[in-house]
Amino acid sequence: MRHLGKLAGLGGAVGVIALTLSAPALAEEAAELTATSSESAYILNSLLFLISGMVVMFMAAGFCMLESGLVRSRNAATICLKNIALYSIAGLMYWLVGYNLMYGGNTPYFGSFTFWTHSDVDISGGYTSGSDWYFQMVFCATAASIVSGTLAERIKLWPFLIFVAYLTGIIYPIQGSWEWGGGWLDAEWAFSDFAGSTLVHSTGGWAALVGAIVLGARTGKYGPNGEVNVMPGSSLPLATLGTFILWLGWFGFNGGSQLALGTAGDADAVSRIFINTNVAAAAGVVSAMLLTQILYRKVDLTMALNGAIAGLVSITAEPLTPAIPEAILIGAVGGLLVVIFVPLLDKMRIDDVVGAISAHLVAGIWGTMIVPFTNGDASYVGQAVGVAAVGVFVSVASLIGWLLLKFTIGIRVTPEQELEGLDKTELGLEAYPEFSR
Amino acid sequence: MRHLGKLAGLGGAVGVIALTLSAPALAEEAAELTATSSESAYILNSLLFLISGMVVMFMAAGFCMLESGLVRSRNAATICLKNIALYSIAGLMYWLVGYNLMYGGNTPYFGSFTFWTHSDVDISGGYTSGSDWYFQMVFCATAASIVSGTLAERIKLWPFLIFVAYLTGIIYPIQGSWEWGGGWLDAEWAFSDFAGSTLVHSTGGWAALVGAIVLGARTGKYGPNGEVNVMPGSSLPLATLGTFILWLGWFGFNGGSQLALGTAGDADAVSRIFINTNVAAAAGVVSAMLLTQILYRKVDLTMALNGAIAGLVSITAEPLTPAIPEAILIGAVGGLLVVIFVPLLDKMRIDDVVGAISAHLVAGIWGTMIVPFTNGDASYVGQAVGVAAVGVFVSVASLIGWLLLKFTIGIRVTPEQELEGLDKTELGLEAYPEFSR
Amino acid sequence: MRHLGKLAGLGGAVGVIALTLSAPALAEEAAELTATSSESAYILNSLLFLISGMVVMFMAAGFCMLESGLVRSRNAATICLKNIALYSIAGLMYWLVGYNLMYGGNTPYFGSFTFWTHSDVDISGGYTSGSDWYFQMVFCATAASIVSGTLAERIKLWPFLIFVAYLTGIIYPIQGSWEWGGGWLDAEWAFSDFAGSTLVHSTGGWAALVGAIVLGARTGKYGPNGEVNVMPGSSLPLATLGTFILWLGWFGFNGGSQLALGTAGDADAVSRIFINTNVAAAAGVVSAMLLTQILYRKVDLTMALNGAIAGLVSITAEPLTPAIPEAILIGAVGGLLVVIFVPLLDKMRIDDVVGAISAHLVAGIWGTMIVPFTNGDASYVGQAVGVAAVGVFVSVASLIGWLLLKFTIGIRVTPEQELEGLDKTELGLEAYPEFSR
Amino acid sequence: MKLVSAVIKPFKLDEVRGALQSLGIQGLTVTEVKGYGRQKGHTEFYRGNEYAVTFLPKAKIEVVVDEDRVNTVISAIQERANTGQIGDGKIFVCPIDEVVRIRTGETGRDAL
Amino acid sequence: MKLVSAVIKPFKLDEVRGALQSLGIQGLTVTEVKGYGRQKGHTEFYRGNEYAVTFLPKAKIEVVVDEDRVNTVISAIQERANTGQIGDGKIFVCPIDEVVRIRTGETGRDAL
Amino acid sequence: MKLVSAVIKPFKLDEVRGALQSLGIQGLTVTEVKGYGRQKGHTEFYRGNEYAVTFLPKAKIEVVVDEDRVNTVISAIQERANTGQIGDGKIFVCPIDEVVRIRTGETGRDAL
Ligand SMILES: Nc1ncnc2c1ncn2[C@@H]1O[C@H](COP(=O)(O)OP(=O)(O)O)[C@@H](O)[C@H]1O
Ligand SMILES: Nc1ncnc2c1ncn2[C@@H]1O[C@H](COP(=O)(O)OP(=O)(O)O)[C@@H](O)[C@H]1O
Ligand SMILES: Nc1ncnc2c1ncn2[C@@H]1O[C@H](COP(=O)(O)OP(=O)(O)O)[C@@H](O)[C@H]1O
Repeated sequence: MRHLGKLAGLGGAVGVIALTLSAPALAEEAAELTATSSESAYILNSLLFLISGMVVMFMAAGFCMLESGLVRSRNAATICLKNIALYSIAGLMYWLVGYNLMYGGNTPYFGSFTFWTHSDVDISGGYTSGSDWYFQMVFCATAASIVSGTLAERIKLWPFLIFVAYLTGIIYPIQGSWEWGGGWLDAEWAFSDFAGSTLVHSTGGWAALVGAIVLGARTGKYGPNGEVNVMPGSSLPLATLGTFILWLGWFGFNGGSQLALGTAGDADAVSRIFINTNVAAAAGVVSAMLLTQILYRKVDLTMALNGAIAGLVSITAEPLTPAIPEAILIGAVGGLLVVIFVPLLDKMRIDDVVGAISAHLVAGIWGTMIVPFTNGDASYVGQAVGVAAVGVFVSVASLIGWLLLKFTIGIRVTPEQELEGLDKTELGLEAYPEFSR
Repeated sequence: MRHLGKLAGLGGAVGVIALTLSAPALAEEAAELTATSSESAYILNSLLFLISGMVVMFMAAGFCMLESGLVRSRNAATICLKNIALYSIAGLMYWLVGYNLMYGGNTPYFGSFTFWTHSDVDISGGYTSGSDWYFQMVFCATAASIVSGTLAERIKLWPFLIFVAYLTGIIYPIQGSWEWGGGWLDAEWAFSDFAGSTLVHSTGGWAALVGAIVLGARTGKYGPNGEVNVMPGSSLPLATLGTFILWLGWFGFNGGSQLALGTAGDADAVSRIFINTNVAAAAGVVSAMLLTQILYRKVDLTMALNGAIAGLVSITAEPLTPAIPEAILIGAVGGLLVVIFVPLLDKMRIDDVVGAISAHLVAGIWGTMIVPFTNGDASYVGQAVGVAAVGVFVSVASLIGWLLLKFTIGIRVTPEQELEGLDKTELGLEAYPEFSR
Repeated sequence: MRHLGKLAGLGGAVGVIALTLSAPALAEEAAELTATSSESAYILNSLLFLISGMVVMFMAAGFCMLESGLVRSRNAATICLKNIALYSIAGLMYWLVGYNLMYGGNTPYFGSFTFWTHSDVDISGGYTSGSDWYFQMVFCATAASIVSGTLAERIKLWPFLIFVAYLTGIIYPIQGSWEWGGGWLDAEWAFSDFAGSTLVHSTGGWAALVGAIVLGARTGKYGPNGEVNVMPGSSLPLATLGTFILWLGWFGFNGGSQLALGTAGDADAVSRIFINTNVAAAAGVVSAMLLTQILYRKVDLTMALNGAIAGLVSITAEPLTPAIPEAILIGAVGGLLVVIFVPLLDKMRIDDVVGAISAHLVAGIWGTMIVPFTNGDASYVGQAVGVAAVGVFVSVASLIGWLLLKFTIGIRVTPEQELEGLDKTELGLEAYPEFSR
Repeated sequence: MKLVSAVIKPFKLDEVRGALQSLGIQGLTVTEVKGYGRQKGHTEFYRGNEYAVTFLPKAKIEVVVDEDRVNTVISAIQERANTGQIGDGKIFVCPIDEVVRIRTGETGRDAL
Repeated sequence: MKLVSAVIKPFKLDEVRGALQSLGIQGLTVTEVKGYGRQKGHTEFYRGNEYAVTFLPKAKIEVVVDEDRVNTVISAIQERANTGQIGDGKIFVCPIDEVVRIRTGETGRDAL
Repeated sequence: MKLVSAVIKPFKLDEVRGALQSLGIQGLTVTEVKGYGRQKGHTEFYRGNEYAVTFLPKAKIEVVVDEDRVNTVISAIQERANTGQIGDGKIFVCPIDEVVRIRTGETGRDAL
């Protein structure tokens, strides 16, 4: 039997409880002994942040594999470099200015322009300051990861990285302060975004969208008569691996956003979040598969992968309150959205190499707007205000950034460099020197 | 020094114990304070499930990489799709019907046909209901992963996925209810299968074996005069990565099956399980390497990988009671079995693309039968009854499923499609469009 | 708001503390209730080891991917086999003799030649003996992983594995006993190496360096007139994945080396370690990128990857005491060192296929020597003694091992085998049979 | 001497090689190529966009033989590579002035 | 009949194929090759070591045509593959004695 | 003009290219091919099954030269590609009617 306690085993939870409760001298006055001590809660809360942060950090590898699998081999090394560099830069910028700008709490609109330092141990704070910083940092890096995929195969390395520094040091923290930092969106609109469908994923998505428009499509992607030329990804197994890594990381992304593991209630909440996260992703895969089968008579693996991500993004705004069938529904719609929006963006000649705009921005909006369906504390108006406010701010701020870069150092390689591939022209090497053509 | 407590450090376990014990007013009556509170145990038990569940979930990526590395490139995208789809379907089916059919406990032979819902927080239950569900779900998905590898390169996508739904919703839960659900195998035979050598791995293996027989071998695999044509896997580095991921996941698979982390005894048990799991896998690698060196004068990497898995499967039925040398022995035999059975199955013209039948079914039987050697609570007869009962049930149930599919929608692509590869004919794309031939 | 407690939520750390403290009858005498019980600390300490050990174990996959991406495709399967075999052998040897030789504590110079066994549960010991063993074992395996990359593409399989057994069973434990085992380096010199810049990384690096000298460079690597022929790695995406996995694992490597999570202070220390580890790696990436851009007008992805590792190795000797900017500095210097030393070694005709000597040995020395800068308990002299002692011992012991192997069974394949690739000649298969040339 | 080049469907390669071998042909060289011809690649969908597969994978066999064996070789290839389906490929024959075996320096017939 | 072989820059392939198609060419075969020529590969740095890229990726188009179309085909290729930059490649013409269509056994002109 | 094609062992490629270069050959084209010949691939085991490696990797060098240089080129290749071991490969010479340099339209000798 594998379930109802291990009374005869080497010891186990149920056994211990029995033992504790049956200790006669302590039975009544030690009732409180059954609760977690505040120091244990402090440790467990911090541990939740650290473990969750680790798997969210690993999402950087997931994005890297997804993107290097979906670009052509001639650009695969460059996208790898961008991914490891952006994760590095995000981590440094978020220390230098990002965290305190987001959580420094001076004004309802932004925090303070100071670098972050550890606080002393204070058990009443609930967790170590460092575990919190670490967890917040990996979220910031995620927003940047989203941008790299969309703009792949044509953007110059250094301008892209400068934008990443701006995004992770300034844009992301400012809009984050409005809600998670306790600013105006939180105070005035009761905007609700549990783990960041809007604050992380749409933010990345808006920055990517504006970047894609300013940068333009890859040379040859769109023909003069509206043709869309297909540029298949170089390694779908790597793209699949990347998606699995993202899925794994999302348990930390959403589960860790409960922010606490110090009570039974928190443990229960984290468990619910894990399950909703998983079924939403599963539903996104299945719905994307079914829709591509219906539309094209074949199942498109890359759409199934995007469907998983869209399902995950959809549930991220509220992974706790939905009942399981509700989470399935929310994720499934995410999967459908991605199948519809990927070709739609192509029709609009917005060239998104990996489908990040559809999976992160569109599904992020959907996930945020559907929160009131399962969470009575949120309102549709409040959600719409949040989506719009973040959308406008991030778009405008990104536009300024992209245009400044475009008209100073330039953001785009030449068409010849594009044809030869960024690996050779930007890095002087090849991702697969023995195989690629 | 890195070992015996950090008395002078920033604090540490030993220091705290000293402090607690020296607090005079509480020294005697608070003796119980040294024990974990029931709420902490509840949280820690749930945490064990959640963390273990995460790494077991990641095993889906491991299977995906192993299999996509061992198929030819023309079928690599299809196997990726199958893997992400089966994990998705397993997660949905196990909610819809699987869990309650396994643990619903109505009869000794199966549970109830209802979908699962969370229970309220109940500290005396030992862990959150959701953490348990999540942990059980990823086990169910593992059973399905085993099947996809064996049947790769020739099975149609949708019939395969329908079988997965049947396997994860019906077959796996019913046989699981007999033992882990507290049914007849548990009650009458004291059958012992700690983490599922039989219940998970052999179940997947039987379903795969019957599927392989019904489906037939890949076109061209076996020549008319008994020749076995070799169809080398397309990417051994990916196959190796997959094996490492599986190995990692197995710590959660076996360690989490202790089901509790709320007492010192549980922590000790989980530690023992980790170590036995690791040495069994290591021994499987080494024994498979040595045997291939002796038999073929060369070491076959793919056999070493299968040896690791076989070692892991072998120890899964009882990872707690063996002493380390016993665990090494158990794993080493698993590694030998795989080297013997892979070509044997080929002689029998049973075409198992990735060696899953040898590594999961054969080693699973071995691991289950050897339990009484180290665990006095199990008997050889009881183990044999369990192995046989599960074998017969899963085989017959699978056979019915496969035959129904075969004679309705068909399960096999045409030989032309096989030659062209399932990626092009089933998905309309290529896994490696720039490289593959 | 996502930060300051969730007072209105499903429960949370702060809420619980309030609740506990407000229980009137217990308010004063139960003040101690706010501390973690000794059993909980025992569990949490063990859990830290187990979780950290898992991600450090996964570093074996990281090394495998890094190395298989940096060798040519004709040797990729062989390096995969070496990596899974060396992890297996290390795990077995460390049980058979390594652990007790390191921590058996008989003399200041080495422990006892006995195999390791579990101890009974003893809460005052601070953690389960098994969790400690597991954690120490994966460190030992890491040292061996470092060697395989340097010597790739020309060393014979079995002699390499024999050396691994010697390294992990004898060399590593003996030098480890001097410091972590509480031997003479610890007692007499207050040598400080928190997580093993010297004890693990330099040890691997010295063994690799001596091996590279004894073995000689790959055929054709160095021309007669001092030319260095470039042999580009076969798959930079896999190399990048490997680096990300190593980065992930390093949180366990350094974080787990706190050795305890049972107090608030430990939780804080682990959090600090995570952050310092991350910023050092990030700084290593950025500094390596900037220096290659300056020196070569292009950014070399492989150097950025090595930069990450060098940053990580640099901070490993002391990941706790540095303030964040100090950690950034330490990591950044690591990144620069690798960019300087990789071509320098080539000038010296020391052929290190993956840059392991620069990233692990050079950066390991740097990291160890800089400890006193942030940690007042260490002295520059003590550090130098440690670095030198370990360097001399490991080099001499390795030299003896390599020479013995060289003059008995031989360590090097023939030039013809090298040209054809070790995959075909040593394993009789190909890593990428459908693609490689 | 003549060089017989045949562009065939890749999965026919082993069969054709076997047939030539049994004719006593001692050597041949194979290249993986992409063919464009009457056999049209289908249109596919990738991420919602239709595209035409214009080039199809083919194998090119090159075998240098004595004049008098050209016809046997052509027939053997034609027989074995034939599936009756469009796209089976072509055989081209072109003149060869000289052949040298690198190892020995033999030329002409002896070099084959 | 003649075999026209052209070694061109890979990204010109689709344009050249289109041009030949509009001339009514029904088939052609493409091979990925590496070229060494006047167009020197640059020197690069890899892990701090300079190295010369000697071979550059090229595509080889082979098309067998009737004698009377050789010139049109050459002009079409030359026009489309031309970027005016060194390394644009070469066209070679060599005689073909015989052509066979595998599927039908047709020979000569009909086989094209 | 003539086309000299040589099928050689891949690891000899750089040496042969160097030799041709020092003869003043300005360009050549290389293809990766698989060869079947007297040099038999060994039998191997994969997952416990024996199999014969029939095709071995080779490199094909193609160089078009003036008639009067054919012999020098052949000797250079033969000298450098020779290891004395079976499987060293073959050199074939075939006639070329015309050569065009795509960039300039030059033909004949000037196009080389
Ligand atoms: N004129 C040609 N020159 C060179 N190769 C050709 C020519 N025509 C056809 N081919 C090759 O032969 C293959 C088969 O030709 P195709 O027209 O599709 O069918 P079939 O051989 O049945 O007529 C093509 O894919 C191409 O590789
Ligand atoms: N003599 C030759 N024989 C065979 N191929 C050649 C020859 N000369 C050039 N090539 C091929 O043509 C390509 C272009 O030649 P190159 O000299 O670089 O520029 P261009 O064509 O502008 O003169 C080379 O990369 C090579 O593949
Ligand atoms: N008749 C032939 N036509 C085309 N290629 C050939 C022919 N004979 C041999 N080759 C090529 O030459 C290579 C070497 O030939 P082989 O018979 O193995 O050795 P050797 O060149 O020493 O006689 C073969 O692998 C094949 O690629």
